[in-house]
Amino acid sequence: MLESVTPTGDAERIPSPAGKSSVRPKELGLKKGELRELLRLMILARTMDDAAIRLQSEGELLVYPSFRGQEAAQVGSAFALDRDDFIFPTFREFAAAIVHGVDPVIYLEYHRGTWHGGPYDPMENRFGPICITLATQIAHAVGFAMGMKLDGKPVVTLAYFGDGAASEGDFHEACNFAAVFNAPVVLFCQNNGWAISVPQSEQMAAPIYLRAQGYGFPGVRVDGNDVLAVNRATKEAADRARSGNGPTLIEAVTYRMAAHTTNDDASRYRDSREVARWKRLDPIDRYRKWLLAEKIVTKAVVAKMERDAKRAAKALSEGTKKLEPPPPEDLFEFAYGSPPPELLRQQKDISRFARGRDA
Amino acid sequence: MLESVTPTGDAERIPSPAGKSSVRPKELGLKKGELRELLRLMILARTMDDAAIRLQSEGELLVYPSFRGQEAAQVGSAFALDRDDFIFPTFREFAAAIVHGVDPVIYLEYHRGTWHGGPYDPMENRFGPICITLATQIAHAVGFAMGMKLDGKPVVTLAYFGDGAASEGDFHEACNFAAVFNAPVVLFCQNNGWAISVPQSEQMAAPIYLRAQGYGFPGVRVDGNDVLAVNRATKEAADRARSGNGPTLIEAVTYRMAAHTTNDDASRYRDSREVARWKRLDPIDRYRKWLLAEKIVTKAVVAKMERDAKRAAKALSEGTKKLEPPPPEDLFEFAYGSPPPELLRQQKDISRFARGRDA
Amino acid sequence: MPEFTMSKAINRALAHELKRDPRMLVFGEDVGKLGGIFRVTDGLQKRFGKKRVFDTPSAEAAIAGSALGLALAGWHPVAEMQFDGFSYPALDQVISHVARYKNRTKGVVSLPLVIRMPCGGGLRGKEHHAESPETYYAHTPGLKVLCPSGALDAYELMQQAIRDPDPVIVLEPKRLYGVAEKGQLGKGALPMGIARTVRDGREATIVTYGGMVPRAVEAAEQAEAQGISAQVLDLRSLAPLDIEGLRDAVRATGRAVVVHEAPKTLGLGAEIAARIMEECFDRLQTPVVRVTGYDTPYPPPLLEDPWFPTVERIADAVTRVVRT
Amino acid sequence: MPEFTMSKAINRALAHELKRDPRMLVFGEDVGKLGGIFRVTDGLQKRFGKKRVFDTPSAEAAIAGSALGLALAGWHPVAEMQFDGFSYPALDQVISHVARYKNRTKGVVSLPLVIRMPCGGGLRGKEHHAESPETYYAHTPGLKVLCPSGALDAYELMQQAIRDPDPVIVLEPKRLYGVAEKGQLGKGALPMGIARTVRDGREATIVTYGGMVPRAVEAAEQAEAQGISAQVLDLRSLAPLDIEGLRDAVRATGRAVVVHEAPKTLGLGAEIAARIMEECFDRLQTPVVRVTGYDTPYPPPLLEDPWFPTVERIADAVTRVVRT
Ligand SMILES: Cc1ncc(C[n+]2csc(CCOP(=O)(O)OP(=O)(O)O)c2C)c(N)n1
Ligand SMILES: Cc1ncc(C[n+]2csc(CCOP(=O)(O)OP(=O)(O)O)c2C)c(N)n1
Ligand SMILES: [Mg+2]
Ligand SMILES: [Mg+2]
Repeated sequence: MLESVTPTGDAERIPSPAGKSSVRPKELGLKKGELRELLRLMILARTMDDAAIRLQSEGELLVYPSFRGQEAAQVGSAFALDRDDFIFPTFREFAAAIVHGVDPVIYLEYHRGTWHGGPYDPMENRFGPICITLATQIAHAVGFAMGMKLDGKPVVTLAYFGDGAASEGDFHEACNFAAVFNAPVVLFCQNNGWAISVPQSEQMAAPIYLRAQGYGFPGVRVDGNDVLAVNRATKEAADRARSGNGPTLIEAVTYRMAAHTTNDDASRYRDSREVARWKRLDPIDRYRKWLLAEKIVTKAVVAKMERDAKRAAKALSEGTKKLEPPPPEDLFEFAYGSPPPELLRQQKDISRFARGRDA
Repeated sequence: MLESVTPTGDAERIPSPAGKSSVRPKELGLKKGELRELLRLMILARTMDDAAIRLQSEGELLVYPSFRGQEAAQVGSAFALDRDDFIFPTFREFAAAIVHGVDPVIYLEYHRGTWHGGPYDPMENRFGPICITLATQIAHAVGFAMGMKLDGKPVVTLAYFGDGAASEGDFHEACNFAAVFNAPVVLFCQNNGWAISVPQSEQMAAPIYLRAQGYGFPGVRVDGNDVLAVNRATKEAADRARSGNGPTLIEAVTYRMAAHTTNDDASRYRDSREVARWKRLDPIDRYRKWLLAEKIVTKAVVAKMERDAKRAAKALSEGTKKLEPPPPEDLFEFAYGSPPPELLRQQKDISRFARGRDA
Repeated sequence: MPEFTMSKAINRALAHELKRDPRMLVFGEDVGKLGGIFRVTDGLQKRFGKKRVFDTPSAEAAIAGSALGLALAGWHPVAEMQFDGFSYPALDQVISHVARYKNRTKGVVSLPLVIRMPCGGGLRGKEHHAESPETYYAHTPGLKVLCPSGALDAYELMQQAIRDPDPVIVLEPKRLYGVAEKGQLGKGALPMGIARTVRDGREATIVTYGGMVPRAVEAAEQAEAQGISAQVLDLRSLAPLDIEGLRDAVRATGRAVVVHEAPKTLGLGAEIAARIMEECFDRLQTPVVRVTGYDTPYPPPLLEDPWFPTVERIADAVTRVVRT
Repeated sequence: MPEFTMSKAINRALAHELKRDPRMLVFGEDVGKLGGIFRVTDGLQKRFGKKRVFDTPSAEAAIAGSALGLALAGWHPVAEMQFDGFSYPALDQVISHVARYKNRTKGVVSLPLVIRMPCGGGLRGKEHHAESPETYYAHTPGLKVLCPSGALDAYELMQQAIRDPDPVIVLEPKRLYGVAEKGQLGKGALPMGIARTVRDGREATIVTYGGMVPRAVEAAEQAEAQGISAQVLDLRSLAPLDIEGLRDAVRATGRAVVVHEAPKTLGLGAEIAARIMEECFDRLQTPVVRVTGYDTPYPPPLLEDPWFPTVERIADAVTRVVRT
């Protein structure tokens, strides 16, 4: 057991920031349709993100954490999984949720405040509830992966977390469990440079992927704005997990283009030049340019993707606006398998006041 | 900030198991008196440990966690510190406590059950209270070290912890704090191969010292049964800390020769052959042989050390047997700066019953 | 008539359920070869294999968190926290996730899992080894909390906990682990959530649970010697509370003493006293008296005797509520 | 007359103490440049420097644990937990160490440190952002727990907490952060640990604290309109409780309603109700009524209004205790 694997070096970049590449598409093991699908999903994701931001500004969502800038990291990784693979997200994985098939309107229940972060069926969707408390979901993912291994099921579990979350004790305990139980899990860190207002340099003194070595499994760092690099690294990690070779830590280096949430004022703590610099590394621009250069898509195809995304975003807006909180009596329905007598009494109490007011 | 230091390779051994060495004493930077003192302290420590085990078997201590086999790790490291340096121990650092000057009788109050693990003055003794909850003391040490740094005081803080403790989330959070705040702290892991009944191979999948790299400070592994290697590594780490170069993780590979505590039955989970193998690597035997071979001590000197140690152990036994719990009213004296009125009422209540019984 | 210590009875319950339910898992620190500090899991690994009964690294948050994940994966985890005082590193996972996952998912996901741990004093345990953490758990909506008072009931409660669809915390009074009870395991079960009258009495009700039940009975016997008839009610379930059972008992006697090991302030006794007032005000002859651990940190082992409720303190309280 | 929001008032208190006490430190997640999510630490880093006001990694156990170490080193830490619900990962450090270090060392070591955090609902906070964790803290011997109910008192309590020799948890009701109060900061302080009569009344006492105080006053006004005279008592200190103040208040009115945001079972109201019974039994006309959050996990934001005690629910309870 006492052996560790050296991490594969520095960030790999397949399409360069300028949209060029020395890699032939074929070498990537992705069909042209899949290469196009990645672009479509990134465009869709960003459009949905924009729609959510708009919904928030219109007062239709309470607060919303944009993933702008992280489309390649989320789409590239989620796209590498099979339908049955299970994702444990944080609060910023709306893009991954869309890729994995979660109903985006129900997903937004959380941000609208009509329910907590898991009213979609997590089991059916193979997508855990939105997880707020940093790093705690990693242990859930590892436990789930342990379960899949016990069952001998060829299912991969992927946990998303941020650079900030990697400072929590739960990160460590879960990584070590993953190593000790050789759990088929992918530990996917989106290092977007910030934990709210705290830059990476004040959160840690070494790159996150290096920690893997201390646990005894591979750690890789990828250019998180390179959808193909992310996809390849995730696929490799998923294959490793599926074939019984245990966990992999992936550090996808990306950038949080927006403020922490729509409530946050990032100008208080970061320089707009840093944001501008990263804007030039925009993951969608880069990838689209490369696909166009490689003649894998035409401008017309891209235009259609954008139109379709807008349509989906419109549906999202309309659907979201229709979301209503359930009656307050429902608060007593889901805490236990069946509500104990005291809870039923309390349910009557809330009802008395709620109905009284309504009447 | 984003750079990590490669750990210095595998366990160093200065005196080989057979008691030979290719190292000349001079190269070690220790005076002959100090080399002798290390032996004296190890002999003293073991004799005190034996006395404590005996006290427990006589019913004078409730339970006692022997450090047998770990004398080199504890003595070598504690001896590397200055008097003003501050140690945060676990529950197994009786040897380190002795080296650092804690009154051994008062130390045993904890194991006798007359008080919790800190009735000696931790500030005066520069030795924190006995800490039971695994890994939690590391954050205390890091905080203390942050404080010393803020004060610009040339004080080193050393936290002891075990291989088992290294699995706790608190280990991780504290290590990362140490790195981020460049705290003058030595993180000293006594890897004795076991967390109660769980062997190292089931606790982790990579060596502990490798984790340092992921935090961005040096990690070294030393032969924990080699008092000189331990001493040298600790001195280097302390110098590094004292000169503003931050934390070091030391993994001292040693072995818990006794059961986890006097209550534990190690035969349930480990092979006596493993214990026998490590007995041949006994840290005191090795070092004594080497000192004799190098003519740094004579047999007579060793015999005197043993006699003196026995005398100290006798004093320990006698002193410990005299320890009495304070009157129950004292339970209300130390919870707060001054007991709130309700606590005074409760104090009267306990008094009523205690005195009633006494009378 | 066979005889079982509580640790043996719980061991039997775990074995019985492991056999019945092939999805059940037992894990935690030292539960495998060692069989747990109190031997509650003794022999289980040998009998059911390392796949289903296994040791973990010392990492309580991950024990609780991975139990949650395993439950999602359709396994049925029964996780051990080695001691009450070492369950605190897992509190965040328990409060923030285990207790709420079902609610968060609008009832879609159930978490049939058990977290069991020794609790309370009585064995001269050192700091962190003699905690009574019930308030932390019982105050947390979404959890059920059980606490047996003897071997036979421990067997039943453990089985019920394992078969329950919700996360259940089982607190095992360590002072009772070695106490033997005569009887058949698995006979005459009371349903989960129902308090049990351990001893009948007319003038006062001693409400208690877990390790204090035998002591309450002893105190009731002492009281009887002085001509006072005291009932003893064993709550068994600390969350949810059997409010009806509590009400019926205290309405009948009109006087109550609540006994527990945890500190007084916001100990379970606070809730019980408040409930008794709410439910029995018109019948209450005297205020409910709480006999509890004191509001200090847990005492050093050699001072635990006067710190935890003694038979004497309980009997004194019973006399007071009846005679004043 | 100047006017201060509660967040501004606490900010002023922190600044005042940072200036007075050169050993004081302020740290936590995002307390530096950002000035905290609620801007409570706004400008402090700029004014007092990065050495004394600094951000930490997201690691609550290490925040609490390093605060302890810094206090041992003679510094005076005022650490922030970003939200109530994110204080749970630090519970082990707080329960096992912060609360007990003094006792463990037989009184030799004092830990003058403050852990402050927002608490409660009212801002449509999402899961984990609207917790009322007071029971977890107030049940833990060795801690003091304060909770202000307005800007001026928050200023005082924060100063007192910082100057106290013991570890103090300060819970800052986030629904009051933005509420302004007129007055001078630092005038007319009540000592720590003393409850305050916010409103006089003869027929019933509403016992409450923090974010529910303004609501209780409103309910008392509504009751007055119906001819009921209700007193409002603001506890200010949740641990230790001002039992004398509580007793005097309720003995005078003979009726009590307890109000808080936390769930009912083992919420602070349980202790208050139990104490009232113990101290005022002979004067109590009716059982104490608890108006609290319900025993469910915290509600989704858009359902928080009916879940937390409303003015209507409080007024209804006041009417009930007086009219029945
Ligand atoms: C345990 C815990 N502590 C604190 C917070 C408050 N918080 C919310 S997001 C955040 C920063 C997270 O940074 P990162 O993990 O990098 O994710 P990102 O927001 O960048 O996606 C913090 C501190 C939390 N959610 N959970
Ligand atoms: C937080 C916590 N969990 C569990 C325990 C119970 N426990 C006591 S010692 C121990 C094993 C510790 O192993 P290690 O850190 O290697 O120290 P060693 O006993 O070998 O010196 C465990 C699990 C504890 N003390 N604290
Ligand atoms: Mg981030
Ligand atoms: Mg060990």
